[in-house]
Amino acid sequence: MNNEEIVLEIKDLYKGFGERNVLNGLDFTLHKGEVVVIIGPSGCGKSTLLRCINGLEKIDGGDVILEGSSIYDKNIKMRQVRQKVGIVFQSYDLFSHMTVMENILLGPLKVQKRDKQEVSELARELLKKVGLSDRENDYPRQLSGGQKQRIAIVRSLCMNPDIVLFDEVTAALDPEMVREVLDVILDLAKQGLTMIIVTHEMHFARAVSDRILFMDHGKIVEEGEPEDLFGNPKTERAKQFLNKFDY
Amino acid sequence: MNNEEIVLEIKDLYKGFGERNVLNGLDFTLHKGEVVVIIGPSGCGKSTLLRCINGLEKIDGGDVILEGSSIYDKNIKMRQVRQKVGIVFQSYDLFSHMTVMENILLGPLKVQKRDKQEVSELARELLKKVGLSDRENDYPRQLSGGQKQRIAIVRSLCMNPDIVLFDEVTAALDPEMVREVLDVILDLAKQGLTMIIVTHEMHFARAVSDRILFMDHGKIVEEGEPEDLFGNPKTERAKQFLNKFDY
Amino acid sequence: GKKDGAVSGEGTKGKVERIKEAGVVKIGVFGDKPPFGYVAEDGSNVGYDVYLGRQIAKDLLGDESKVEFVLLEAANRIEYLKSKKVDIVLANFTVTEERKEQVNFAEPYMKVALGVVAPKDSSIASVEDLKGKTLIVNRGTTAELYFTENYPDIKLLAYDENTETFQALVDGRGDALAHDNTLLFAWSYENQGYKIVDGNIGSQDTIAPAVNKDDTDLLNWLNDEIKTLTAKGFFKEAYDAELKNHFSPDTNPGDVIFEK
Amino acid sequence: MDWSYLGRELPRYIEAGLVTLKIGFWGILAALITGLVCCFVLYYKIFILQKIVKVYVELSRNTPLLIQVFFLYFGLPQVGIKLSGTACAIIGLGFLGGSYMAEAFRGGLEAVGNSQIESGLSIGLDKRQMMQYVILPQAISISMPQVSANFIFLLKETSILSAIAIPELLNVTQSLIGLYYKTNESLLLLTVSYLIIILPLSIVLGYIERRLRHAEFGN
Amino acid sequence: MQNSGINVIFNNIGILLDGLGNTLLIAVTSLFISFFTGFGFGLLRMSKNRIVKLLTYIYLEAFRIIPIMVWLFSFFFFIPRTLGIDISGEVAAIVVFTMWGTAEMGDIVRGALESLSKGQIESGLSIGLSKLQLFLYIQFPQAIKRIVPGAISLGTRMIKTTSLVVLIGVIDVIARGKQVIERTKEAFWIYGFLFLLFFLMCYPLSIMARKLERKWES
Ligand SMILES: Nc1ncnc2c1ncn2[C@@H]1O[C@H](COP(=O)(O)OP(=O)(O)OP(=O)(O)O)[C@@H](O)[C@H]1O
Ligand SMILES: Nc1ncnc2c1ncn2[C@@H]1O[C@H](COP(=O)(O)OP(=O)(O)OP(=O)(O)O)[C@@H](O)[C@H]1O
Ligand SMILES: [Mg+2]
Ligand SMILES: [Mg+2]
Repeated sequence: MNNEEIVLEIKDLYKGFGERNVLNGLDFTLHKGEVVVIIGPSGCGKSTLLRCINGLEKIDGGDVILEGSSIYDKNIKMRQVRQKVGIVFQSYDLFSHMTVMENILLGPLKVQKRDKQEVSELARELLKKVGLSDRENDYPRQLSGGQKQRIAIVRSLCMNPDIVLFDEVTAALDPEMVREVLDVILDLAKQGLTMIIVTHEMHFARAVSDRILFMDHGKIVEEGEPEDLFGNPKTERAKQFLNKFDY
Repeated sequence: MNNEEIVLEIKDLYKGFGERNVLNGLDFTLHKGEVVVIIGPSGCGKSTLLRCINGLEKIDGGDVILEGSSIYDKNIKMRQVRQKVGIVFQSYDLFSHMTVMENILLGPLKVQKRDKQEVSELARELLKKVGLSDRENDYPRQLSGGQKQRIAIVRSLCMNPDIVLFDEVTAALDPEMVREVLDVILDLAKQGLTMIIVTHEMHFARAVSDRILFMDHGKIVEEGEPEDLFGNPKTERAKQFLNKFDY
Repeated sequence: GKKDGAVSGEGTKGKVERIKEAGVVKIGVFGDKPPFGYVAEDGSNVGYDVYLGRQIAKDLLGDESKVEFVLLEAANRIEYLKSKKVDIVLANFTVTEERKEQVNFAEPYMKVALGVVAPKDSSIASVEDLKGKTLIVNRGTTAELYFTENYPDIKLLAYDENTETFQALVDGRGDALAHDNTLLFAWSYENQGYKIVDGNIGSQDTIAPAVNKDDTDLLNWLNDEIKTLTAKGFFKEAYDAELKNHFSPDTNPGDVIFEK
Repeated sequence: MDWSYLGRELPRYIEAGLVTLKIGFWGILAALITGLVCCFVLYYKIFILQKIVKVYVELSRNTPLLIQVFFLYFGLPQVGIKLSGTACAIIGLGFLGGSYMAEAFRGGLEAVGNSQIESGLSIGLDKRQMMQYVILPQAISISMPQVSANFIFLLKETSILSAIAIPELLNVTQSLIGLYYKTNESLLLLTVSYLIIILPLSIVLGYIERRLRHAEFGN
Repeated sequence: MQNSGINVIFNNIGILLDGLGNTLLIAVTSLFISFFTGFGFGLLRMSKNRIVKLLTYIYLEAFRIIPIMVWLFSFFFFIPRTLGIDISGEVAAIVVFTMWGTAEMGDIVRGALESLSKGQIESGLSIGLSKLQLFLYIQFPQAIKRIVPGAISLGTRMIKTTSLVVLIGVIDVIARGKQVIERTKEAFWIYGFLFLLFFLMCYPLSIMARKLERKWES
């Protein structure tokens, strides 16, 4: 896996809010086609990291290098970065005043100025894959949480991103809907999409990932293949953390 | 276990909201000291059942018999029933304008007219057990979700109830706080408290229960000892349901 | 000798008797219509109508201070009587047929007609010139009634209060202003730059105290009072005290009041 | 009750009702424009203007319309500024209503969830596109109930303009009471006129609100 | 004219402030009574009885649709004439303001009580509180934090609306102002002063309402 092309490099990343340091010199590298899962205690900075990668936060130090160039470079437009990096949040944020199809088409048509015909076809195909072909004219309020989250994933994919970030996409869902969303993500992983996934579903993390990063206090404390990290964590902190999920 | 005294009997219980039937002739029996866990798909009526047992909903048919007498009997005051049956909800509803101690004491002092000295001592003892001795003067907004939920349990226990009902008490919690709350409930189970627990944490359900009820469409579809039901579900519906929680 | 009025059928007390019991008579007057009824710097009521009001209190209750003056506006004079907020209205109240249906008027104590004023440099020379123009009036006055009924093509601008009515003319919000001629004589005397376009419009009318329809005893008492006061020359005295200085020196008192 | 009187004076009430509607319309329009301008000044935090707008909002919300129009109508001519009655009425309604509208719009803009904006950012929308496709449609729908409450409020406030001789409903009623003393009949006609104007308006506004409501979050 | 310019305010301050008494009397009395009657009305509004619901709805809407000016006129003239009792402008104003205040206050109370989370009420029930205890220990203490800011801003609306009582002949601060203008012709300064005076009465209350609201929100 490590021989493949590097798509994303995080170098010595620092980020704080006021007095509080949230990211403390964080490093890691993501290769094309790789699925990385980040786990770690609440508040350790996982969401902040993803937001920095997508340019939603200003960073205090270090760099984020996407396909060879820094996203914080002055010559690079953040809008362009965001088209390459898709993100799906915990709080399925579809635009509440638009139908499913309008939600999906907004980015490709208005931002990327792509052909409506082509994008609509792609959208329909993806909707079919996530099992929601019949909902394209519904408004978000007519959908369940799991359905909304699947639409949000489709919306992101329709922009043809190089990487997709998932931030606890199932945290706000009813337990049964969790499965339908995770299945969609598992499927994408099998197709070779490059992804960073933040999740608290340990079983899912194990099943989907090529590599697991354990994060604490704004740093990567331990990383490894899923079997190793879950089966035999090396650091005390990771051990403690994983313990909480077992009976 | 079945030889023990019966504390609660649900007989052919019916309950609907408008057109929709939520409970469809549900039966079961709870013995003293028993811990029963109810699982089942979202919307199958688990919360509604607990609310009926606590008299928070009017029922349409059947009966709820607590310690030998119907709670819907006209000669019985609902307030008295509620003192015997404690309930803890998902949305840790501590009274937001009262401190932890005031929250705990309100029921015993104003409803049960018990001695302040005695109740305060009991409260302190229980607070110590759940690891929150130092928070008695805090307001709910100063506590984390897991802490609030533990206080809600103490508030319920301080009324000396005969049965305690738990309705997905960890569903709104951050994954790490889940453990601290479930540990408290496990502890209570070991002490022989009679409880009905609704949860989606299957590993916990297995660990805590004497008996599992699987509910669907307002009925108990299957019941059994945890090892049997999880290891070898007899009905198709239970099989399907449990499948969703495995990878 | 003032005789008590007829007591009505059911043996209820007459109005006069009730006023005497209360020890104070409530009289409605204007607060912003110099020189007839207005408020002095110290907040007290003054003017020709007020002068008469004090005399009435003196004759009715034996003390000219036993009067409570209530400030009215032209449009609500009848309502104040009907809703019994005042016993007597002495607010430059012109006697008309419509008003007679609503209240009872005693003997008159002043003469009045309508007049129109306009700025001196205005082209308006007669009432006919007002057609299509804007005429300012005080709401509820005979001027408003007269022009509403007889000149529908004159646009009326109606203000609640006298003050505002004249202020509007000064600010040029209308082409002319119509009001009681007595008032206009006084106002144009004080405010140079305005001319009386016509000082005698409509019919010659009279101004009289008004009381509630039920209060016939009070009406009778007032009739006697006005007759006695006219005979004594009280109104000439009041004219000299309150009006004379406000009118131009060539005004004939007989055009305004009933002399002996 | 004198029915022939009601019939005879009906045309005057219709005329006055039209005046109420006309003044109300322009006044509300003035309030909408003032409100929009103020709201954008506040939303985009335009430096000095922001302070001025804040002072204006407080002055407007904490003083009565009657004094505002008296000042415009009787006070200003003294310092040489003479505005017509209609102008005073519209400026007065605009001055009063502007702050109410500004607050309603601002409430709408601020209620657009931060997460909706981040969603927009994350698909690469620029500032203008964000305003056009995400913020405005939602803000309008959110502020609509408040805006329509302001419509009704301002329309009712026109009754105060009677005091500066605008021949609207209350003004005509007062005149008629003073002229013919048919108090009950006149007040009845007045009340009915307001019902006829305001009830349909509030029904129409309610309908528009419901049509726009799809922007709401919900289950 | 011995008064001119801004001096007119200082020379007549006594008479102007004399009118302020009536203004405040009407606003404060009405607000005080409305606070209690409004509570009752708010509770009525929450009744499940359809007739009570309808009647209270009509009552509230009547004040929302018909301008206060019209109410003042009706009460000042129509009621005394029909019932044959004399009521002064002040009393008419207080009656109308109290009726209006009851409606608005009731709506604030209803809104506050209904905004309480259902969970708080069910928690209360589940520890066996009676309806009265529930109201005393849970609903009232929580609702009051929403009611007080609303009541204060209702107060500012009342103070502002007292400006209308001059039109039914109450000698309030505006009526006094007009009398001064009649004598001095200084409309600009007097109306300017009245504008400022109302602002000084209402602004601190508005600030207080906003502060309390923010403080109690969290
Ligand atoms: N906008 C902000 N302003 C101030 N502090 C913030 C902000 N966003 C996040 N934080 C703080 O930064 C820390 C890390 O937050 P972050 O959301 O990245 O954690 P996380 O690892 O995603 O946790 P969780 O598992 O609960 O989602 C937290 O302590 C949080 O309170
Ligand atoms: N007050 C109510 N009015 C109308 N319908 C209701 C009400 N409460 C519950 N329901 C409906 O009754 C059904 C059962 O609800 P209930 O909350 O008991 O399900 P549950 O098994 O607890 O589900 P979950 O696991 O999601 O909590 C649902 O379809 C729900 O929509
Ligand atoms: Mg997070
Ligand atoms: Mg439930």
